[in-house]
Amino acid sequence: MSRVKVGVFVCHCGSNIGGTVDVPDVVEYAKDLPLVHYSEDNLYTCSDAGLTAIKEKIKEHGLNRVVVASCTPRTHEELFRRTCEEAGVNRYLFEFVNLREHCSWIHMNQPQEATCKAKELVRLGAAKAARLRPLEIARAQIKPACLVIGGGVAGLSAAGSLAQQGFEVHLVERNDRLGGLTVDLWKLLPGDRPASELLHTLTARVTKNDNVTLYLSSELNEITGFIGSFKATLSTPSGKKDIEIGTVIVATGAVELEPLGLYNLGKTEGVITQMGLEKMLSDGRKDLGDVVFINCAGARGPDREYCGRLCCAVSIKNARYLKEADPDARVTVLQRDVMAFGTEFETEYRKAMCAGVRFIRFSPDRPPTTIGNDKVTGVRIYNQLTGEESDLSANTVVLTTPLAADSGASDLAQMLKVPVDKDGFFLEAHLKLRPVEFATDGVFIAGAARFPADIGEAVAQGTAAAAKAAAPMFAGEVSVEATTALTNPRLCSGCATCEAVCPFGAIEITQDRHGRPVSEVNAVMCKGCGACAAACPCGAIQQLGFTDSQIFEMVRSLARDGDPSGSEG
Amino acid sequence: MTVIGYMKRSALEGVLGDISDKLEVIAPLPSGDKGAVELRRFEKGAQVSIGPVKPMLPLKTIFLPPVEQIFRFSKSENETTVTASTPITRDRVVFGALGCDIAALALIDEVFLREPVDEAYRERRTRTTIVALACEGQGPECFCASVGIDPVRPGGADVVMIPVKDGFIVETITKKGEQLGTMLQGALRDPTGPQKKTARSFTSTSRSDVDLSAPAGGWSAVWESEAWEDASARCIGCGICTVVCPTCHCFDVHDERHGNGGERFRKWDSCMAVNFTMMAHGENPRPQHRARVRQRYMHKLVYFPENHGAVACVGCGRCAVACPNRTGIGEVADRMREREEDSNE
Amino acid sequence: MNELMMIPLIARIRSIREVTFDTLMFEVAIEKDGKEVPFSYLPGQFAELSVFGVGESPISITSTCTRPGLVEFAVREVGLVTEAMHNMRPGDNMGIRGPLGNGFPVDEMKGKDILFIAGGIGLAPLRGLINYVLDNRSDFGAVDIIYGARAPNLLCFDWEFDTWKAAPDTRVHLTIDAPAAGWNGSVGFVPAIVKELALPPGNRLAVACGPPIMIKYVLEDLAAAGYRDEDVITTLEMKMKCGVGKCGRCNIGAKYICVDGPVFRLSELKTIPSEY
Amino acid sequence: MFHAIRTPGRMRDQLKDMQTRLREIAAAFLERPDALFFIGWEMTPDEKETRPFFARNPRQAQRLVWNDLCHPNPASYLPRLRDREGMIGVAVKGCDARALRELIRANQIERKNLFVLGIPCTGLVDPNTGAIASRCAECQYPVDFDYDETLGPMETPALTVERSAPDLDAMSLQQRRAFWKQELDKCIRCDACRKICYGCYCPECIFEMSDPKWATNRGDLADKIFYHAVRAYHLAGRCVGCDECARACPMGVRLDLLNRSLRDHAKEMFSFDGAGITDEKPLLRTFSTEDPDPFFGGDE
Repeated sequence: MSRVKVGVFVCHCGSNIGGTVDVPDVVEYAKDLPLVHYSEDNLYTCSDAGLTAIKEKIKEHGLNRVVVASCTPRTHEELFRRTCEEAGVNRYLFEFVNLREHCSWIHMNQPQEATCKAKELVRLGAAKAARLRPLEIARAQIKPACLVIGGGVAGLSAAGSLAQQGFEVHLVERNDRLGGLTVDLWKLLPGDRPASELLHTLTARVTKNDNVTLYLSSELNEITGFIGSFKATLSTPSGKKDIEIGTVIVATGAVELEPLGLYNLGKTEGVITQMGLEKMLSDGRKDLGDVVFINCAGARGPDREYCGRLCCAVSIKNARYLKEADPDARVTVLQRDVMAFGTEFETEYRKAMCAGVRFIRFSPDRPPTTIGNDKVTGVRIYNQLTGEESDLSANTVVLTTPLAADSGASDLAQMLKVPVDKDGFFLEAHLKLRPVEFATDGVFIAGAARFPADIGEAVAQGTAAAAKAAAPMFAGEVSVEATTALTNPRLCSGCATCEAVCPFGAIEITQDRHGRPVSEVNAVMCKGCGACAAACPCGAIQQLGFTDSQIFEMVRSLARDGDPSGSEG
Repeated sequence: MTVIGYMKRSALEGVLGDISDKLEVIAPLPSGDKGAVELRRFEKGAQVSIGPVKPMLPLKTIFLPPVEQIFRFSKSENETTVTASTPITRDRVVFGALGCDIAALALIDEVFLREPVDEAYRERRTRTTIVALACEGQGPECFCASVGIDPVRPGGADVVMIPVKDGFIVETITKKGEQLGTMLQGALRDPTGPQKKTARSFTSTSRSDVDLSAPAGGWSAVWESEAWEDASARCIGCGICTVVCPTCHCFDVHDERHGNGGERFRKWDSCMAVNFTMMAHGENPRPQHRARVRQRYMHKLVYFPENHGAVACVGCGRCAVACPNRTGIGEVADRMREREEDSNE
Repeated sequence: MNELMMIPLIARIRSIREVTFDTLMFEVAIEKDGKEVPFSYLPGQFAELSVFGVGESPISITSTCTRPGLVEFAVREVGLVTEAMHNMRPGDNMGIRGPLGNGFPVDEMKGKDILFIAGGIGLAPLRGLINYVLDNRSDFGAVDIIYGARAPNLLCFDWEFDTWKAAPDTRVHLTIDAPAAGWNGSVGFVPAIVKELALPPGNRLAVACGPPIMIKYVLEDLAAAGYRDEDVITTLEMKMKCGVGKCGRCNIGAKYICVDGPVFRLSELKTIPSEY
Repeated sequence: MFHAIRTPGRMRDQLKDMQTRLREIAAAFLERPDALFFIGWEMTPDEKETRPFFARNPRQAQRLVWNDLCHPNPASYLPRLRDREGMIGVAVKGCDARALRELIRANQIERKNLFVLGIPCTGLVDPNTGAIASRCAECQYPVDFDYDETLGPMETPALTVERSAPDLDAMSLQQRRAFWKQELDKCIRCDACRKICYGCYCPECIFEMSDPKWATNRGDLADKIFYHAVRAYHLAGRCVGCDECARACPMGVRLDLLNRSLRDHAKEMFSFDGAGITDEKPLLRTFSTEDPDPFFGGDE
């Protein structure tokens, strides 16, 4: 290796740093640091003049490590790395010292101390820089094919969108027909369009496009690999089928909760769920007599804390249909509060009330009870607003239950190495910033598999997931961060601690040539979070760019030279 | 050898106290709460534990400390100043040294006093007077008599103290011993006839039946032997045998930086350690546990005799006592010789 | 003898020359108490070089005792100490203890033809001997040098080759492991070249130094070609600390590489265990 | 051949019967063509203690013993034997079985290569004092393990032995610091504690590494404290309480107390119930947002 030559560039950041820290003093100090061959200050290192200076000094002094002490790596690290690269120095031989946010801004009133701290920070940065090693960015080819798991509304939207963009799509549906839960629905809000109409449109987009291979009555058995090159095995009616894809969209949907026993569901005739009602309506049955809807059935309680979100709208919709079909029937919705979000649902709520549907609020402390032994005859309700208890006659009681995670979701999650939340729904990478992605690259999420979603949301999310999946497939390759974890097989005991802690499923225990278990990091899947390096009991995993010896060099530099008396550190 | 008098046991601490004004005094002192004994610097007022318990760490610690600074250095601009460390500042006397340990020094001398001489070691050796305690055998593990050591008047001792009733008969052996003798004069009385007789007939119970001799066909015959597999099976490779062994002398060298200077020091090392032979580029010529176990015994029983003419074992038995599995060198030698099928040591 | 036994002298770096991408050659002057002192040694001896505060490493002397002046060490970066050395500049000081080890039996080699066989950095200890032989050319018979590396840019001391070739009755056979652009010389492993040249034993000594696997095959081939064990000389490597036979770790059997070696005749090696 | 010190006569006979069966079972195992050896215990030459014994054939199996002095943990030999082809028989008492369970979990040995004989232990005796060994006072076996055979039901014996050790929790911080300083200063860094520990299976200990250099090697008190503290933390949640470290220590450092206090804290703070007993992950390899964090001022 050629001799280490560190160059240090200290930025005034206008007056952001220079106003507090004595920058020229720091530059002078840096000149005497071990292996530092050049040091200068710039008004703005990030300006054209500053960047040009870095490049020129690299050439002039043969610098092979660059330290910039300036604002924050969040905004500027990439810029300086690129500058180094342009001057022929590997981008990972650059080290950022955060003088603005770690020093000048927070010590604005103590300029002397801030200058002292700035020197120490620069010293640590230079010490680490000296131990940096060049790293190579890995690139992964992306196969332009996507596996869509689930043929409900979200899955159909995603598959249709990708197929239209020309990508190969493998759509896997567990049931023998497409459409998911929507198949059993009657009419949809807003507009009272029959559900079958929408399904027809969505299905046609998929079935009429040659890019889509459809697997009905099929399930995903196994999947391995990472973004760009997943290998999946499907079990289909015609046997096992191996496919290779570049991306995966999870759109497995949810199931309607059937809380047997609750409000006598399953025990007393006439107590049904909303899906049961939808089926009846689809079959043309509307003679249900007096109907009482009980909302939040099985939701927002100790066992299941979440709100079903769409339940209120569903009960509003179906209550009105029933009332309109039989104006003499008494139709009542028992609710804890009505979540009719958006103007459309608010209008629907009004329409239902105008049609004569009664809405009565109850308290979870005194929930309604069904009356009737073999067949339901009524509901006893404590009206929270009036404070009165009364009995409502009912020939049918409809429980509005929330959508719940499919019991198969956790197996699928394990297979894909993606997380689920405590209710069993899949957990996206970030609620707001990355709503249709998983933390694992190349795997996306849409629809009710994530959380109860209505049809409109499922369509939107399916299309959004398709857009996200399309981006890397269009690019054809992804470059992956080089600061990944790396196992030293000589030090690895094969204990699999790393495999257990890796949030990205990037570590696998394989066998070395002697047949011993040894950990192997997949650099493409690794996000460089460092969890494995910290957890490894043997010190066998190093986080490139943050290796133990690099960190130690910083600590040693701090301990050794921090005390000017030179006493033992 | 000259008998110079009888010293009462009760006078010992007082005498050592007086001597400690002139010399650094090292003696077996109680250590910890379990009756252990340690060779340490004697300070006035301390109680000496001379007698039945063998110090766990042998006499070599006094001449080859577990950690020893070699030099300090300081750096300025383009200059590095190296200052050799001072091994000891005063002349010293060790009281109550045991025959096995003293004999071991002669073996270490072979290594450290040959060219190039280890100056620190030589200085400690020449400036230390050794007062032996005639040893009647301090445990069932003792077998110095088996390796030709006289535990009563061991070669290498300057003065010998032979236990008799309530005290010791003191004999001087060397010039250095005589000089020390003069410092003891105040505490000495003329010995009585029976005391002299006891001293003359003082014998050790040390076992003389431990056989460290080569197997039939010589040691080279067992180089590839399965017996090493057996010998290493239960050994956990902790190396405590090398720590407590009076003749083990391997060391490692380390540098430490402090500010603009630092130090180089050496530290006991053990051939049982995995990284003992690990090279910078990651290769280890002795990677197997079996090979390390073999190295240890071959060094004591074959290589050392080949290079220096004597087996590097003085029969102190410490290895068997300290070993978590109570395996001593004698047992291993037996197995190598017999190589009976039933072996497992 | 303190400078041998643990207390180093100062080796001041006068210049640094790049040998290969991972090997630098340091030319040093030896100083004691601030004054330059002579340093005499034999071909094949080594010294313990240290970076103060980092540690010591045994490094073979690659310069020639017949050419007074600076002492040269070729250092390949393999660990902490050598990494620290690679970060030094002219004017910096290392510590030095030496010369250590036995060196080549130059007097007994006189009057003989000599076949040098080296691979990679293994040329470093042989370079001193080769130059010694060439400086005393009339004392020795025919000289053949077989030297190989993985690639052309990994051949060490390439600036010497022309001088060596120009010496009387001296041949240099260079080889690299695999074909490379711009390389017109032999291609193949060193043992293959040894076989191909098939220099008969006769009055010839073979001196080999290189990676263990190369040595293994070379020794086999030489034996097959009829070389007697006492006419084959090689150097051994082992972890060392003190370099003077006291720290107890560089033994193979009863032999200590640091004091009984590093140079051994094959006939000696056959008397000690084949394992460490 | 048999040295029970405190074990009452009736139980002594029982132990002897178990020993006979142990030998029979080991001998039968060693008849198998794929058997390498059976690891158990034999008496030391002075017959005062036992030590591990690798029986290679049915005849050698007759040297195996089972009694209340069988302290060594045969399971700790298994990691270094994992490359051997063939079956290894191993006798384990409760604490050894806990270690074995952890070793299998950590891929250090494969269950399929082992023949495991479970021995219901009724408490070991300290050969120096004749009293029940301190580790047995808090023993938590029986341990759930898929033994190939056992010498009886793996039940918890009703040992009502008080901890005889100094009560560290009752000490002030200063007292505790003084206690540990004095205790750890006895250490001569021989590494016996590390080498005998079943859980120290790292291919290269960080204390042996030169790059990165985790620890200085000066051997002063600071180094000793660092070594033992790091080792104790490293084993927190993995230590099965076999106390082999304390037994192996030639200087009598109370390493059992150090590890025990970490086990106590693990239980107190994280309700972690000891390694090798459940399939719970090793304590320090999990993270839960509910973990107490008193150090940073979080909830106790």
